[in-house]
Amino acid sequence: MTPDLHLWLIPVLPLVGAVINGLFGKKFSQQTIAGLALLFSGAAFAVVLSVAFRFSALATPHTETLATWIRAGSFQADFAFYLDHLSLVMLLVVTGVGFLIHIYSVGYMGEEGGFYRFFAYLNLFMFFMLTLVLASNYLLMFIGWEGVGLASYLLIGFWFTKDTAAAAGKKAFIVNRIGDFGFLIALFLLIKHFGSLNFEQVAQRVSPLNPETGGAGLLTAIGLLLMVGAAGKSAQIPLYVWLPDAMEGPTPVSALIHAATMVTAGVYMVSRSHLIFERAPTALTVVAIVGTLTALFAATIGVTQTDIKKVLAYSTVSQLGYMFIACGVGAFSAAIFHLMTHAFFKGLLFLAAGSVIHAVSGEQDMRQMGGLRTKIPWTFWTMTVGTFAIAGIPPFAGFFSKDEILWRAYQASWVYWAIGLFTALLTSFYMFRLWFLTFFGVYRGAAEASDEDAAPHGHGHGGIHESPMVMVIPLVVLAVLSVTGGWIGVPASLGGSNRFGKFLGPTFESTTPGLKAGPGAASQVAPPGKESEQPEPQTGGASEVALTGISVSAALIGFGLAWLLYYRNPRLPQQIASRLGGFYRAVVNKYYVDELYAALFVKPLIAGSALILWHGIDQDVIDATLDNSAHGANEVSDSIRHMQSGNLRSYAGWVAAGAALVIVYMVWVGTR
Amino acid sequence: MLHLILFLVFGAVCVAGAVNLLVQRHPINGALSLVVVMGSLAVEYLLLGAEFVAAVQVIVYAGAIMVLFVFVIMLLNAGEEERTRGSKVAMLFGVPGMLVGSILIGWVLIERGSGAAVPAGALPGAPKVIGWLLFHDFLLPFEVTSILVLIAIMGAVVLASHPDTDQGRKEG
Amino acid sequence: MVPISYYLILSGILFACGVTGFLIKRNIISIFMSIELMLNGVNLSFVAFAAQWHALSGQVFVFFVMVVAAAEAAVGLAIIISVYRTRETLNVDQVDLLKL
Amino acid sequence: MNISTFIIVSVIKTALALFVLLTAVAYTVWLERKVVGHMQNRWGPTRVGPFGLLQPMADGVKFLFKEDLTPPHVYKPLYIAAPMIAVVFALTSIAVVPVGNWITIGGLPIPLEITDLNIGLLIILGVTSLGVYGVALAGWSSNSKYSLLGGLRASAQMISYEISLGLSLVGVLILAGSLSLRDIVDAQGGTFWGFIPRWNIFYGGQFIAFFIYLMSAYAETNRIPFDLPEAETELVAGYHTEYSAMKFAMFFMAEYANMITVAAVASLLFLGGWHGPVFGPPILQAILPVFWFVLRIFGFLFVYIWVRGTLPRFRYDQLMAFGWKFLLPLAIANLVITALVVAIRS
Repeated sequence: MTPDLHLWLIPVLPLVGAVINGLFGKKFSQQTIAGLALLFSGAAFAVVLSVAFRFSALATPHTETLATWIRAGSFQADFAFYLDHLSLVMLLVVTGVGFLIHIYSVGYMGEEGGFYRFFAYLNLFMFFMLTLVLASNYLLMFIGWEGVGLASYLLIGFWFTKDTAAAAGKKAFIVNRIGDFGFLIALFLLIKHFGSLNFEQVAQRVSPLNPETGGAGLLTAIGLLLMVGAAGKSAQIPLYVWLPDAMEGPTPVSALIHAATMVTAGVYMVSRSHLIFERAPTALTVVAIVGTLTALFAATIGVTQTDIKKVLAYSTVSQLGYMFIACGVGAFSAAIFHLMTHAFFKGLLFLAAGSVIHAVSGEQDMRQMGGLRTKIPWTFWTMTVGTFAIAGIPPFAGFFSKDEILWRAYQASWVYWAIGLFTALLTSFYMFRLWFLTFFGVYRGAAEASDEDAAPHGHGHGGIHESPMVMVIPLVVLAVLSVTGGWIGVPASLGGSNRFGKFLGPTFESTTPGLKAGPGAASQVAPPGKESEQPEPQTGGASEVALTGISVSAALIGFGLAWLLYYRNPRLPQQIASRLGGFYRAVVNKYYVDELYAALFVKPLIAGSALILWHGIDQDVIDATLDNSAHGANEVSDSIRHMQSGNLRSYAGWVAAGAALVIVYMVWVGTR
Repeated sequence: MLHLILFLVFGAVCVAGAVNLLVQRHPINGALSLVVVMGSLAVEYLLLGAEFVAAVQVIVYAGAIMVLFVFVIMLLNAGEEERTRGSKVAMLFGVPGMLVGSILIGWVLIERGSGAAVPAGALPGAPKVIGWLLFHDFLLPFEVTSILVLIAIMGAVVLASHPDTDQGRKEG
Repeated sequence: MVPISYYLILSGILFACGVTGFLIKRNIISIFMSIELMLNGVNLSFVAFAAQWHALSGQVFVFFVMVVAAAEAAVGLAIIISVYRTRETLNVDQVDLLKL
Repeated sequence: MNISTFIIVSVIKTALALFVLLTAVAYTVWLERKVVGHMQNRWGPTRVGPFGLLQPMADGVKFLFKEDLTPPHVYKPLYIAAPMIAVVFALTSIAVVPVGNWITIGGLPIPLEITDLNIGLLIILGVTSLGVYGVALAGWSSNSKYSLLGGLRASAQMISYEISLGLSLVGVLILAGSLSLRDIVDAQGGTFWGFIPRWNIFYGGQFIAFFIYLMSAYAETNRIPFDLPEAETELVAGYHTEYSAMKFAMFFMAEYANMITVAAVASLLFLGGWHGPVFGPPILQAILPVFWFVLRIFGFLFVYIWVRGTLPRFRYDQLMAFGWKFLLPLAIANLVITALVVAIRS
């Protein structure tokens, strides 16, 4: 076994930071708080790096058991950490991006109240996320799973005095509950049928099973339930509704939790249990379909949004949809690849957006911006990089990952590919729309005029200004990553060798060769020999290149449209909108999904609980019981309280009488 | 024979003292009759061979506790007690209950009581033996009672000390 | 030779007198003395049983009873004194504020 | 011996003891007046008989024939009972005091005491502790503030000092390992280092205990410097202010009888009882121990009187503080040390 890696340090360090800041932060100065938070998150990052450098020398997967947590009969769950290629990648992403965003937050939250609260929550989130990633069994994973939910709730509702923020926090939490419910049931099924939640043991017991080609089965059920959980956490249809609202939180939070790390937990979980999915084609199909629909759906909404963060939120949802497409076609490494790149450029985009908002004093409506290109050059350029990356323009990171996903989707079924492609077009369109609206044209905002505008962020110093260095540096770093991040996964067809895919190979190669057909089986059109994780150049290299060209052109078309509509003649959008009419309104209103849910679930639930639980059970049963018993006791004691006359001799009389009774009883018993 | 006579005589004295305690209205007479009861009880102990208990009975009960009572009676200058009728319960339930209980017990003692007789000094409770028991078998209870006494002393001092001046505390 | 039951009956009588005193006495000090009387009756039965079963522990118990009685007397009399200070009376029928 | 002879012997001894004791009481009074007189450059009683030796008789006669007046408003039964209680307990306590070894009269071995209990010392303590009732009741029943104050003082003081008195004796008891006065005296027989008599005051390291006992005894018997209960200057005559004639005489007798008892106990427990050089014909050998014993008692009484003639009176709170805060801790310390020594030695 490998010498002690001290994996436990990785989650515990942020926890320490969280505890210190959370308990004593009130007293500290901002420098102290920021210093502590950075120190501990940075330390975690450092540990991860050291692990990463020694990784090649390690015997993986490497398990580090700290303590036995639950032992019930044959079932056992430990506090154990599990390190393999997948979790290493996740660790790097989480700690790296997390650390950068910590730095960014120091500048961004500078003028906010509850500075210590923010960083305590942030570190807490890091702790739970790392636990989630490092867990060696589903149960510990679930702890982290719930924990990040909690942290996101706390951070979304960070400005808890704002009703919308509080409501958004609650919404996120509740919607996640639904997903967690599915996840939990899946865990129960696992315990029931495999008697363990440990990844390795589950793997051992699953691998011998054959894929359930013939419709549904146990694994399918588990897979679907896991997917429900993933959908909840990763904002997939039908549970995506919380994510856009989550933008009520501070922008760094949106960047870290709701773009880079937490929302990808679902993807991670699905890939982590790929063995189960590979053996449940139906579930895989569902995953793929859900992903596809979500991608398209969110993208269309994103086109019409005007709030800069909302746009990014919907693009996040749609990108997550991409990842699920990848999972659904069995291209888990591709999913993780996209996850990583997405973490980079989406984190970058959010931070940049935050910097923009910072610059225009809290304004979030793109229609109030424009022409910022010259005023905030750093932000502009980094944002540009991010936009190109997400739009999938080579050689930026997004291009490679998205391209690989599309390619694998095409292998699975041209339907996925087509929709994905259209989504890519939409993506580049609305991203460039955002880009143009924000940075080009003339400034349409009011921040210049009035120096004191109490925007929700309340950056009192009016005037458009570039963000401080502490915010810019993370932007630059992430920008660099967004450019270069993709290069580790250059597909063979483009003269690269998909190193990333190879790296993740050991984790994702199916334990029994015969099961390579998993993804193929997912879609009945599996062409033979396309199942291995890395796309082989000799087969379909040409077609892959062709597809790449098509996707790139799609991105360019999107760019062109955006240029046409929002730079060349900005009148056009209105006319188109009016032309589209009802459909446009529906899209603007996010297809009325929230209203639909409210009508379908929320209102009936509230009404029902008010009627049955509140009035029926709580008032008429529980309260009534208590009240009546208390009332009865009151009356009884009121009648017999006169026994307590306060007269000593009366008490003595009672005692003597009682003693006499006892004596009589004893004598009666004794002489019987 | 002598034994029985002594028992009867001092038993009679005992009962007389006890009854006197009941009928006397002045607490000091009650106290004195109680002292008589205790003294004659000491003799009963002697008859039972518990000479050490007898001596301690005289020293502690008659010599210390009752002196304390007399002292308090003198201090508060307690007069005749007035027969207020404060409690009907005591008369309605207490006294009958007491009568029933004692009659029953007496009946049991007479009917079912073992006729076992004790010769005079049957069980010499010599101080040595008692001390041995007290400091070996009953060491823990002994220490606990010592703590109890300590607490009692402090409580008495605090209670009886004048609330306004600190004089009482100094006295203790 | 005196049968044990005689001693027991004597102690019973004493105890009964004590109870009666507690019931009929008004003066708090007299009530207190009735308690002492009860304790003495119990002591007598202790010693008598010790003689019957040839177990000295009975006599040892008497000592504990005495210690407790002494402590009780000390504290109780202190309480009586403070009660007298505040209420100017020793009649329990007039010290009955502790009620609903 | 059979029961009848036992009764006869007991009765004889009781009568003898009572006679001796009362005489001793009377002549202790005479002795006190003489000694104090000489200390104060007076003669003391000289008229009645040689050296006023018949003075006690005169006093007795006077007490007997004086008018016995009972003030109004006294609580009569107790007013009458109090002096009797006092004197009875004072005289009773002498019953268990051995004045010498066994002697044989007509082949009948007789212990020189009324009865020999193996808890004699406890009996003495108990009886003396009962003596306080006389004083207290007298003070209370005579329904006068001087008497009441005197009675209160007396009872409080006696209770307080009884503790240190008893504790001072425990050391001796540990050394002797018995409660029987006879055994305690026997334990003090012989000498050590060849010449020093093996008395507890010298040998057992009970020197401190002896002085604790001395002071406590003074307090117990309400003698100067602890005679607060009858402090003439403050409370006319303390608890017996309202008494006159024979009742008063009873208190007087009780006080001196107590003094003698205390002195006897002191000599038994600390001064080696009746041990001393015994020689001469058998009759002399029978008498000598008693003589030595009486001699010790006499010496002790002389110290009593000497102190009275010398020391002033304490203040009452000083008295209490002295008893509780000095004597009691000292006695406890002495007890602990003795116990340790004995435990180590054995």
